[in-house]
Amino acid sequence: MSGPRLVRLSESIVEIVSDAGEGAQKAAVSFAQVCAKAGNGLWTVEIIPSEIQPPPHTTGSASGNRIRLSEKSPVTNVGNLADVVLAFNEMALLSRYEAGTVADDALVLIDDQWAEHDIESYRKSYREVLEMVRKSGGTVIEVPLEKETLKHVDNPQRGKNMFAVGLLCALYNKDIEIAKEVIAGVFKKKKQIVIDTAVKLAVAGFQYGLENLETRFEVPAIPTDVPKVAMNGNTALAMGAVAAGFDLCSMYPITPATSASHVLSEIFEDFGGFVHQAEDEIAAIGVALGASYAGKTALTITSGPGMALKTEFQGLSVMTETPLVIVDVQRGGPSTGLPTKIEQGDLLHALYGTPGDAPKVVMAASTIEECYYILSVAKKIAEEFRMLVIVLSDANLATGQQLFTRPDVSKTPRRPPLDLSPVPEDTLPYDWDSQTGLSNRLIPGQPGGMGVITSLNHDRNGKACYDSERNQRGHQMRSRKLAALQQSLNPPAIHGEPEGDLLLVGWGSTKGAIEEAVDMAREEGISVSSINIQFLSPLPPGLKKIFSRFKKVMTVELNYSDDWDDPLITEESRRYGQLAWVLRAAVLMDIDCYAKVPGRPLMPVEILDEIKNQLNGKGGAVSGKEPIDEPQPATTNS
Amino acid sequence: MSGPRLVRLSESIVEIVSDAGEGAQKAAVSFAQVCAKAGNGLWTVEIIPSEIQPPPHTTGSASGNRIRLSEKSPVTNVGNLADVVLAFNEMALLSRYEAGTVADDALVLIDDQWAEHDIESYRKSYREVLEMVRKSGGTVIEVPLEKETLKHVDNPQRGKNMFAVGLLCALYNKDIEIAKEVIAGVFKKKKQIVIDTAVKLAVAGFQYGLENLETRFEVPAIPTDVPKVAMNGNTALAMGAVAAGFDLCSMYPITPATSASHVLSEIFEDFGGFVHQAEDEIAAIGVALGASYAGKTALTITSGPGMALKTEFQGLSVMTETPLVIVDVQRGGPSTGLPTKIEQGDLLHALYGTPGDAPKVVMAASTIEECYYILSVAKKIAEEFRMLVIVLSDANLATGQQLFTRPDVSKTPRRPPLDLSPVPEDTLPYDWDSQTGLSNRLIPGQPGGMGVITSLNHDRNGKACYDSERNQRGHQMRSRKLAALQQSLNPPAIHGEPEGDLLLVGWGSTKGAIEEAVDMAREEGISVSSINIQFLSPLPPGLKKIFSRFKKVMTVELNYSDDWDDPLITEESRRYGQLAWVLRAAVLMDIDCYAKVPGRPLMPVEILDEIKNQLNGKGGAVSGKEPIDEPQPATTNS
Amino acid sequence: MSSIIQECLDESCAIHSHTLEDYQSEIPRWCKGCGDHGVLASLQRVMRKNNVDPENVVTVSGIGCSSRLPHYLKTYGFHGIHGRALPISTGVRLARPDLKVIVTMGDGDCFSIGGNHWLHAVRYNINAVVLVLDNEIYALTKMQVSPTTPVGQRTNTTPRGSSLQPMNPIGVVVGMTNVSFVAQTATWLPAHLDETIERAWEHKGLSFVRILQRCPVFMPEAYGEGGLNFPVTFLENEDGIPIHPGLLKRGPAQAHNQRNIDQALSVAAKVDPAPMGLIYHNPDLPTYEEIRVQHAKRPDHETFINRLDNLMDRYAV
Amino acid sequence: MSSIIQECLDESCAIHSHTLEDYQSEIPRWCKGCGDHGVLASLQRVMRKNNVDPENVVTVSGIGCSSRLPHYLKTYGFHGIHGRALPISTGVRLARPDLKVIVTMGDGDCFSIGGNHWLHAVRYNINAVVLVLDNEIYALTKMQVSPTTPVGQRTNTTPRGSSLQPMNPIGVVVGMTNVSFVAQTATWLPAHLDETIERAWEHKGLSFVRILQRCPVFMPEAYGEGGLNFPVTFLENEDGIPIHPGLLKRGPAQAHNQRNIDQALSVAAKVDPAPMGLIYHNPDLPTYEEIRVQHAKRPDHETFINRLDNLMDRYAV
Ligand SMILES: Cc1ncc(C[n+]2csc(CCOP(=O)(O)OP(=O)(O)O)c2C)c(N)n1
Ligand SMILES: Cc1ncc(C[n+]2csc(CCOP(=O)(O)OP(=O)(O)O)c2C)c(N)n1
Ligand code: SF4
Ligand code: SF4
Ligand SMILES: [Mg+2]
Ligand SMILES: [Mg+2]
Repeated sequence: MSGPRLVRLSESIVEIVSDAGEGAQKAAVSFAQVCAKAGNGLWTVEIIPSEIQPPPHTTGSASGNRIRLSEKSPVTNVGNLADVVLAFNEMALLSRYEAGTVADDALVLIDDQWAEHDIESYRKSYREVLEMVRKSGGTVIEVPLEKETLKHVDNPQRGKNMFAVGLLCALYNKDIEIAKEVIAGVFKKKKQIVIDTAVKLAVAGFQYGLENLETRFEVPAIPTDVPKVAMNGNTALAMGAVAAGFDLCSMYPITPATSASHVLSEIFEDFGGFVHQAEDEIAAIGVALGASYAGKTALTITSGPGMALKTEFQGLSVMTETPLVIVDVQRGGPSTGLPTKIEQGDLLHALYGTPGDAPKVVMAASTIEECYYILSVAKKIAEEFRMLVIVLSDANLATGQQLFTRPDVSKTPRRPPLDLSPVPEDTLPYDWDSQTGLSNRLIPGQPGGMGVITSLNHDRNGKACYDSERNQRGHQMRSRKLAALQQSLNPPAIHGEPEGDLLLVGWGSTKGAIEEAVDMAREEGISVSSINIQFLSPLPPGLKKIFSRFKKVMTVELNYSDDWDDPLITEESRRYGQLAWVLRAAVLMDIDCYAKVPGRPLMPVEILDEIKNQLNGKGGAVSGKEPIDEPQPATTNS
Repeated sequence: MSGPRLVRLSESIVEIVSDAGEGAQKAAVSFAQVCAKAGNGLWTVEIIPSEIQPPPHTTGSASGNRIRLSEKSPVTNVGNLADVVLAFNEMALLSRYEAGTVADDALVLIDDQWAEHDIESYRKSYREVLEMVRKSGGTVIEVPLEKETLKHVDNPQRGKNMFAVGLLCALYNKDIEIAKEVIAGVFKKKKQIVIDTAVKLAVAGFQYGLENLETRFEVPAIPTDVPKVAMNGNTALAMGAVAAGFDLCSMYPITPATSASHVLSEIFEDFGGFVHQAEDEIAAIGVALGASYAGKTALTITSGPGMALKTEFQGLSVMTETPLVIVDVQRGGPSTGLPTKIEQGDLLHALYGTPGDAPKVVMAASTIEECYYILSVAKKIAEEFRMLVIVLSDANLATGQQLFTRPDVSKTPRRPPLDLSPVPEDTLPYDWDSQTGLSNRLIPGQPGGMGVITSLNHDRNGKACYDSERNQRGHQMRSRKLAALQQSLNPPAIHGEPEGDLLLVGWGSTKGAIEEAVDMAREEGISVSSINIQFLSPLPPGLKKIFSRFKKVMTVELNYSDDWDDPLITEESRRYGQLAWVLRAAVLMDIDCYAKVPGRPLMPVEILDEIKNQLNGKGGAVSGKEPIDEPQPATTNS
Repeated sequence: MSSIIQECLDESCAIHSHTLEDYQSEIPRWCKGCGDHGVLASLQRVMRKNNVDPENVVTVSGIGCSSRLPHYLKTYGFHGIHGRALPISTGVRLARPDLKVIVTMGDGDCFSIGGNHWLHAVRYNINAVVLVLDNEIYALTKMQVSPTTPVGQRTNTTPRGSSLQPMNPIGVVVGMTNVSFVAQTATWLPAHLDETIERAWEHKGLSFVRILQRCPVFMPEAYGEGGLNFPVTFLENEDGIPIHPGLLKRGPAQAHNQRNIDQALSVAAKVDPAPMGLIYHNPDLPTYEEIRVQHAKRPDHETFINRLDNLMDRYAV
Repeated sequence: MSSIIQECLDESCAIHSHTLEDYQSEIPRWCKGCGDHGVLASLQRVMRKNNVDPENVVTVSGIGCSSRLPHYLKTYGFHGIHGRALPISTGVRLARPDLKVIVTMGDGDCFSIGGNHWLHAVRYNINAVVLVLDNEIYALTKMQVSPTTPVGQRTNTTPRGSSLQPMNPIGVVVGMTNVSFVAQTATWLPAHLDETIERAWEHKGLSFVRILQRCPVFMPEAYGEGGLNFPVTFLENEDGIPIHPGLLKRGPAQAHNQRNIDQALSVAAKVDPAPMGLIYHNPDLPTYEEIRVQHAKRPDHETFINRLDNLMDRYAV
């Protein structure tokens, strides 16, 4: 049986928010699983308060999730404005409008307890916020969340969220039986009575929904028997590190990278590895480098401020040609900046941060699925090329949850034991191939291989030397490895037609949003395509060829660029987005950029707007600008 | 009376080398002063062994100076191949040939004691080296340095060098009376008897020269009454720091930057400042930043590895808009690299080393004279723009000695006392001008100005904030300051004609050699000009306009670039010199580069050769290559 | 606070005396029950008591929950970067010996990433009140192990329990060369906290105070559930931290001579029961800024110019 | 060296026994009379005595004259960056507990820029022979003040004489949490140096040895002209460093119990006369690599795959 009106949607975005501690998170996770099991494509992202324990019933206290469910899978990004918000109080609701993430015509479900609450200020703000919602075109449905829950439990704090799960199942016409399963799973560590109550509440919410919601939605799920997993990017990195065969992750805590180490700390030992939390980031990379030197390529994970501290050791890795993998889960900068928010501001640092000439490999993960696979590639390159490999992720990938095809772990390669066989006396530690700069390293313990490696300039036999010839030679050998790797890379795949009016170039986690925007634009008949660049150093071949087939090329990045219509900004003084800057040097074409630092993922619609601006000749003019629905636009124009 | 044949030269380069400890250094310094007093233009550079105490009578032990004297003043660089070498033993002599700094037809003066020395191996190598010199076209004059000296003192070690000074005065037809003065000055702290002996020896050497040298030289000096000083670049930086009004230099020792701190440590206290040697480079910049925050803009001096460690604090300076000046005396990299040798390898680090978007000012000193003045400019910009200013020098400027017009210290501006006057309650710590991003800082101690500055993103009132608007805004305000500064800069001056076949673009200490090469080329009728870029961030206006008037533009840099004819190197994979890379992004023109890492200054002739190659279409092909006269060319071609 | 000045305060200066409000800025954003609230309040009381002009105080911190303190104390404040509060503070003191400096750090901030600056700032003996708010955990980053985390404690980076001996910061700091003031107190002993900060405030030199701090959110177990059952002994000495009678129910008093380094060393080596109070005190060590600044008097402009000119002569030819 | 192994060496293993040459590579480039020569020779003697296979030893250093040592010792060597030898060494030990690790650092390297790693490596108690060659000066960079430079000493950065109390590294390290082995010796006492390195070699854990080192070029004054008139006392204990009779003319012997932390602390606090020998020893502390590696056994490939697969189930939908 289903309600009077059932609207079919190809996708829907719902945000579920409460005060921190009221369990909106759990409600969302449960509902997301219901959708996943039903076969919907999914992207979810946490809504986290910036403070540790913000005062309740304030915008700062809003906590929960945004769920984007779709008939298509995989969903590649967090999507546009929310269609539905389920809020436990009006301040949590307001916070979403302030963040500019809610559609004007959104459907808002909110607990009605505040209408009659004894605290006058609550009643007042409740009225005002709902007023605002309606004014901006939204539909409000007041739901007796608290009242109904109280019928089943005496402490509503511990139940409202389950009632909400049921309500959402009704709203999205999901099978309540699946919900029961999921809830049982979610609470499996709890007592049976807890599970029963939770299920009871969900059913109650479901019933209430069926009986009271005049409009309900159907986001059809294409059932598939391809096994799927759902996890966030940091979990994927951790699992990927294990699969890649790392034995040691040496780190120092820093948001938003740390949660990857949390997962690793929990699972790594079962696979013969472990996490070493060092006294600081310098020691963290030093320990990793020492382990790599001793034959077990290690990993270090950090974010901006930590990257800064690893700069000197990066140089040592390059100079001694000791393999090493650094993961930089980028956050808002500069300095401490916006520790919990997304930015793509470390590209130039990763490429050029080390003093002297320090050729290294820089890669970026563009999806959560890629977070799982990328460390295997990184480790392989690091070892075969004796190089430093920097892998860039970001806060968006780190905390977003994506549904993707379950990796086939049986394919994980068997690892040979460390080869400590003797070598001929005086085998050279840097037996460079003059074409490629490649050489085999000696592992401590190999009889006959004794010798020193040094941070000083050195020759093939590892000895320090100070003459011009051998300094130039060392530089050549280290640099040539990049050229050798570059030859093995393929040109990036083009999303859309191989020629047209506009090409968007992205790197890292903006891929999904960019491609979605491109698809929307193409449906409107706009001639735009996009590429995502995975290797930032060395750059893949064929870029210039690809670019030359488009009238205009611009990057889309989550880092800072000056704005054409900013005061004082001219052709000569404008500072470009980071990838744009690198590409301009590489291909000598006038690559524009849409680069800004909102501290949140880009929405496909924003990019779509920019595409249209571009083709209306307002080139790059809107980077800098915030989307109209953001608060106090005054600030940016003042 | 003067010898039979007197050859007039417009300039001459003489190298004076002995075993470490035999005093060639002192001989050279004395002779240089004689030339200076006579009115010659001068550039001298030390020849220092790489080891602390190398075994005597080996090439590794060679110690002394190279003196370039000219009728023109100022002399702007170390010049080409040496015309004359005065060596105390044949191994010291050999070391210069190995370093590839001696002309084939050089005149070599050498102590003849080794011809008959009781140590057979010495006799042998003496014969062989002189043989080699003659073969390659050199003229050898064997001088009884030891024997003659012994006539006046019983320990020749303590006198040979003064005999040498006299000999050189004869060779270059200098007035021995000036030499007497100079020597008296050099030993003024010593006992009279010491001075007398020294003078006696010099006179003896002079006499010997007059009587025995068949050919002598005359490098006419244009007498001038403009007062001159001679010092090395690190001394100039130290004196300049005092003149600029700094009160604190917070540093950690590192070659080749440390000697600047040595001078400062000695003189600073008399001017109310002092040098703080911190526990490491991180603390060094931290202390400087703290002092700047407290109202006294401080200075930190370091080199490559130290720069790496200062990366995080650079971000804090940028984010909090706390003025700060960092001097990077560049050396060979990456990592420990070539600690005592010159390289220009830190440009990209200085520009892009800090994670996140960290706009800062980057300047480079191009002459030793400029080392004196540049810190005043840097301090002024740092304070007026509340910015981080990085000043790049290098090992060439640091250790080279140049003769330049004595600065008029009376012009040093009077420094007002710290303004601690009260401000209206709640004056904003970041009262940004929306056009320029400029604001006045509050100094601790100012009543009414209490408030916190933070490394987190913040708004005008300094409070931490996490929303998109204010994150974008903060970035804009910090970035706009660069645009504002850019507007106040002038296009670089062009050396040579404003248009032509080839433009050489340099930065930092290569200026003198580049301009000299350009002059030589133009005399041969080649259409080439050059510019030197002092501001690397922001870049000066007008570059594209200047470049467009030349058929070809290329940078000349002492950092690494791949070579067109290197294996695997293509349009797409070539790594360019650092300034070339930046300029390509900035002007979108195909800027080539002559960029290599010989660990020594470039010689004008090398650049001249490259100019000719370029115009014969062998574009950039010779970067990578070592000049023919360097040893084991095999290595680079292998 | 020496009684002479005390009198001055009570009488003459009493005219333009400050109120607590003068030291308050934003409402603190720490969790309910967080020990950091107490430290802030205590600092404000001590400043009020000494009638300090807020504009002459600089509060420097690193990054961490504890390092948010400068945001809430109405002085000049520098909320810096993780682990580097001490170098910044040293710079402030070298440039402006006229300013009073307070430093607040967390246990990770000071003992882990900031360890080298800790070791050397103590040796420099800059004049600053250095407070480490030690909750035995990385709180701001959500519960990773810190150097002072007890063995067996589960944290997000030690899910099977921390395996290393926890650092005894008091033992470490008393062993540092040139140490001049070391005290230990706790956020659940407000009176003792006030007295300790008061003594630290008076001391000329680097007063190192380890404040045992409760973090109900990520480390409720610490210090026997935040002091409830945490064995302590109070160090008793007439020049030490006064032991208000009420305290004695928390633990016994023990005679101690904080001027004697050997006694200090052996007391500092003990962790159970934890010694509370003034552990070591040497009021006679010169501060680094005294040593340096005395030799560096800025001459008047004319002398400045003359000296620079004379210096130039050295290089004249 | 425990006598059992000694026997083994003398008998069976004597067959494939190593010669001194096996531990020699380039000719050392240190100055004549530099104390570093002695340390190198001593290491070679000790390795020879223990018949160590050079390929199973990794010698790690920072940057400095002292840090050149790995170039001259024929083992695997890592000449790293300034101040960071200990993290690199920790990595080697964590990855390869089968390798013996020697660490050589200078006083600037370890006590100044490397201070934080020193503090924490001691707490980790990795198994390594850690030698600090302390010449009380920055030598490689040509005579700048170091943490251990005596007051009044003129250096290039303290032309009017160093003004800070020199650090007493022994006092500092004995105060560090989880310290397991601390000894002091000097380059002008070769026999004592050998015995000390020998004991450090045997110790399971981090053996910290401060070696007073003469630098005739930049610091001839140090240690009473390199030991000539430098007051020392030799710590006497049957489990300590043997005191060869010849030594006693250098200074008196003094009974000492290196197992007693209080005694160690007060001995360590004294600098004049300098205590020579084994100052503190706790052979029973676990090493960090023991603690960590025991929980991390690499399963066979099939188990590895199964576990990874089970883990995946957690995230399956
Ligand atoms: C260079 C750097 N590394 C790491 C971090 C992340 N981080 C912020 S606070 C902190 C530690 C917090 O613990 P503590 O110092 O004990 O302060 P608490 O929050 O417990 O008061 C860390 C690791 C950072 N901001 N910067
Ligand atoms: C990051 C960094 N900072 C500074 C230096 C310069 N430097 C090299 S060795 C050294 C100190 C040498 O003194 P010490 O550690 O006592 O060793 P010694 O030469 O006396 O044996 C310094 C400051 C460097 N190489 N790297
Ligand atoms: S997390 Fe702990 S330390 Fe941080 S504010 Fe909350 S209670 Fe205090
Ligand atoms: S300078 Fe000193 S420490 Fe360095 S090698 Fe020479 S004597 Fe040894
Ligand atoms: Mg803490
Ligand atoms: Mg030393």
